[in-house]
Amino acid sequence: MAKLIAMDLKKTVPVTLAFIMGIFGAFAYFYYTKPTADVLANAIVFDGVMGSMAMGISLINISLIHGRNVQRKRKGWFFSLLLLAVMYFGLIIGLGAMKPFIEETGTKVQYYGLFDWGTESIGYFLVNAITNPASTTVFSLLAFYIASAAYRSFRVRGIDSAILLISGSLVLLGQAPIGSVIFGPGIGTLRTWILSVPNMAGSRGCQIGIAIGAIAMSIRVLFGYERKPTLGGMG
Amino acid sequence: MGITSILGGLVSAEQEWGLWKGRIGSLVILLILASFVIIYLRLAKTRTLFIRKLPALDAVDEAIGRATEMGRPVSYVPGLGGIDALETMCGMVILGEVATRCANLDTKLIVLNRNVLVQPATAGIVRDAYKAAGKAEKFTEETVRYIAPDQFAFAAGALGIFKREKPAANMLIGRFWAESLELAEVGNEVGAIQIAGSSSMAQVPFLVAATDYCLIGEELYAAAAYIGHDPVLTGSIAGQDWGKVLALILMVVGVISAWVAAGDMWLKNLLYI
Amino acid sequence: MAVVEEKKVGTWEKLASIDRRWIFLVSFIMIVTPLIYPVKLPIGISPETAAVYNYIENLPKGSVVALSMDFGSYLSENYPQARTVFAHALKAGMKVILMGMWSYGATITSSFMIDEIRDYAERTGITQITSAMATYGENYVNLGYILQAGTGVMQLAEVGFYPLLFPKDNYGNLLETLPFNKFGKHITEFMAADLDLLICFAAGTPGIEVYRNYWWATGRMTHLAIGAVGVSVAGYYPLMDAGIIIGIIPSTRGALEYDQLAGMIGASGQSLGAMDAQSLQHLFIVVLLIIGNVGTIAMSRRRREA
Amino acid sequence: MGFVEYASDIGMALIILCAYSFLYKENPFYRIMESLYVGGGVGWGLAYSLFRFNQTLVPFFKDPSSLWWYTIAIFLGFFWYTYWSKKYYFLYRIPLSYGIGLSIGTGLYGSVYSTFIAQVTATFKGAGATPLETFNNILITIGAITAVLFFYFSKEHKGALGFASRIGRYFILIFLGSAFGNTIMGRTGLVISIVSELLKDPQWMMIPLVIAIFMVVELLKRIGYLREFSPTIAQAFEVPAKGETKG
Repeated sequence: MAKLIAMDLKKTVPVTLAFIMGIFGAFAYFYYTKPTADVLANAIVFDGVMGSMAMGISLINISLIHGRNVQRKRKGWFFSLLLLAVMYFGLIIGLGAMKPFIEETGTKVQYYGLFDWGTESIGYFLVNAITNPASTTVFSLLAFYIASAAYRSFRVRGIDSAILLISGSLVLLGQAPIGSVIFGPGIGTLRTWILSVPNMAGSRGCQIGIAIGAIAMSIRVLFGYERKPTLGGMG
Repeated sequence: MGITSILGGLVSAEQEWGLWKGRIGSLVILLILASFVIIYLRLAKTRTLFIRKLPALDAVDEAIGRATEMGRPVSYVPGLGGIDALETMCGMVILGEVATRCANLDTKLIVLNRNVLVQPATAGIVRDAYKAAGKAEKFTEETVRYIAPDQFAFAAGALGIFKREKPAANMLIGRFWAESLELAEVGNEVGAIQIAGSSSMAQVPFLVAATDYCLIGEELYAAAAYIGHDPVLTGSIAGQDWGKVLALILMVVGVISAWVAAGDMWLKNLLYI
Repeated sequence: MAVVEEKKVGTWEKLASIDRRWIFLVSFIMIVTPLIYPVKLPIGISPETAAVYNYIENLPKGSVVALSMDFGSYLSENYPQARTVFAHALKAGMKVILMGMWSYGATITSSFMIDEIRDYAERTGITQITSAMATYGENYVNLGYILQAGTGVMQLAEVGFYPLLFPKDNYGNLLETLPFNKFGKHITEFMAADLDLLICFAAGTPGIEVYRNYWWATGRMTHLAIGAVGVSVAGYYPLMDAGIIIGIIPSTRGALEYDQLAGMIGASGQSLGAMDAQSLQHLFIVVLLIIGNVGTIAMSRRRREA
Repeated sequence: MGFVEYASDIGMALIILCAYSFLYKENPFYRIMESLYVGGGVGWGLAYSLFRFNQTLVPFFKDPSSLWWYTIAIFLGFFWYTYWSKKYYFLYRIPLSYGIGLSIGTGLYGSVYSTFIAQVTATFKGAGATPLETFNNILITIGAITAVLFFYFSKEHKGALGFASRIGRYFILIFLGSAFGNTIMGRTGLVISIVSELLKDPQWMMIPLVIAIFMVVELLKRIGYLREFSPTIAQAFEVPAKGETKG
């Protein structure tokens, strides 16, 4: 009872709130009553609205970190200045890019500004010259890193690495058309067999393990044994 | 009509009240699994339970020690998942321990975040760890950095920081997507000991290939309980093992009945009532 | 490169530790050359792709096929799959709904996909598609972005498409003004159960697991298929084996297979030259694996001799 | 082709080449791309999420009476920003715990039904139609059971458990290997789509231009002319100061 009396906002309320929402969420999924089902639907939308309110944290955090870099002229302050400039410029442009940009070429590329400042064309440049190509290119770096990772780590040092190498190479050869050109169509069916039998069994074993681990972790967090995520136990 | 008229808002499809049809089997299984974990949480208070070593966790101390000797930073990425993903929670729990050890050894720690909500949470954890170790002044805004919300903007920023700061130990623990291989490969390029942990099964193959130690799937959840060396939490891992025993019993019984009575899927129907 | 001072490092040992940047350079050459001089190697059909194709072929005319565009601006794997399936569904006389949980894929990519398929159909003279696409909202509709992935999909099953989730389509037309219907039942009365097949072109999260948890698990709608990115193909076989999905279209190769199945080469927008580049890069990686292992064996033998 | 499209094609080519320069080594051109990308992404992304957020509030604006609790959600939403205040920093744990609790609660059913039960029942396979199918079913059963045992924690992996977990490890290794082999196509496809974009008309001119600039900079660095020309650029390009020689 003493613990309950000393309940203060810092420690116990977060853990209790997580517990209540957890039990309610689980209950509504197993025992159907009209009110609980409706309240759950609303609770999820409530969580969505509340969660999306936090979008400003990215702007503030980046402004703080890079602002201090510029202020103290740390190494590479020029790049932080460039980042801040483009960020605020992109924000203002984005807010005003209401109308879809390309009407005549048919591809109605729709932009969604809150206001109509007519900045669609700059918005088009920002998206199609900077963010899209950059994200696709950084993504495509993986093709090179996959080659160097395969070269570096698929070295036969025992049975384990031999299995990794053989299954990887067979699936790899079965996937590319050149594989069936060299080894005949058999490699394609071998790839499908590897994927649908041994691979499937191994993946199934892991998924069952993950489900059990996830439930155990959920119980530990909901019942307050694991306090770090809800920061309930921290000072 | 009851609560919803007061609360208003969305209205879900009408259905017959009572236990949801088709989910009773799941409820029973969930209660069994949950009770295993709770029983062992209580049991661990009195009895010490044996849990096998997780090599990746023993490597954490070794990695931080190496970073301290070489005077290079430790970098930590608690995954790119949201604040409500269980893997991110494991990443935050393990970060708490890593931050405490870094604070005690005066090693520079860099935490890179992608999720808007994980940033304040991880900053809170690291700040409290530094405060607990009496090194509150060592915690600056450089310690826990928010890079970018977009997946590959984060990857671009993180790769640049790895190359510039050259960490001696790099930990990638949490929910990852395609960028996991880039982070691991560049981490290796700058010569860091790398410890990874994720249950995103699409990325585990790359983390296993490119890093030195990797917690696979359920090992991540066990590690979150094991790393604090808190006997109660470590005990609950034994509860997870009983969950596996349940899965094995169901599978064995199901397979035998499938062999014996080919058509009759009584156990499957039982689980799906 | 690790140079062993006293012993001259044999050429074999050098094979074990080639500098990354040579690998990057050769990879780049392997990928670029076939794009300029294509060889056009043939492709085999995998059963998972054929399962999706046959499922649509066997659906009665006028059934509703939904394409969930759950990918971003990376148009190399899911987008070719979506294009070829969209073209085939229209050619097979199905009614197609475009929507998605990823904002870029559902709103922007779906818009220019429609235009590209219309141009493709006119160029190659596939009359079924050109007539199906004559009036917008008749045989296909683009509903755009599902705001909250989890809640939205749940509402599609529990509450329905209209009015909460899709008051308007992707272009702002009010849903009730569109002629889209399934054997007389107007789209405004649609629930998830009215869809005959949903193909989720998933690049990651949110993806097929949302439809599995809120549609398949609740029994509201169980005809799901997936257009998968290469990395997650291996993980979807257990779903197919457990009957959660009826088929998988694996990566870019799946899109080209689907082109051949539907007899519409180029519908996916991918050329066979791209597949040659894939073949060369795959071959180069196998060569790398061999070189790496030869180097390691040589080093261990030299260590045993020393 | 309008001016904006032409400019964005050129810009795209420059951004792509700057990003690929990272493969050679981390250099200021890459950092420029990084700053433009992160800055543009956050700024534009925030404008876009504000629009999305405005759309989620549309039902609320339509009939505030029935969705009155939106106001509480927005009010609690401001608690996220108390993270910076010294006194009230704990307030942001309220929306945090609400989100975590709800997501765990609603996720429990999914983990049990769609993963645990679905995968366990999927292994209930006996004799198949063809001998191959029967063999496959046996292999899947053995593989799934031993793979689960691989994750056993409360006993040392020795004896029978050791043997079973080793078999399980082999199955998991096949899963890891085949997932790796499967992914190469997807990633290579990305490079193909970028390179074919780069080889198009206005963009390809940037390739020789950027390579030439790279060589000139490297040359200048080698002969140390850059330091006299302007210290800030030298610092940006991390040119070593007079005395210090960079490793």
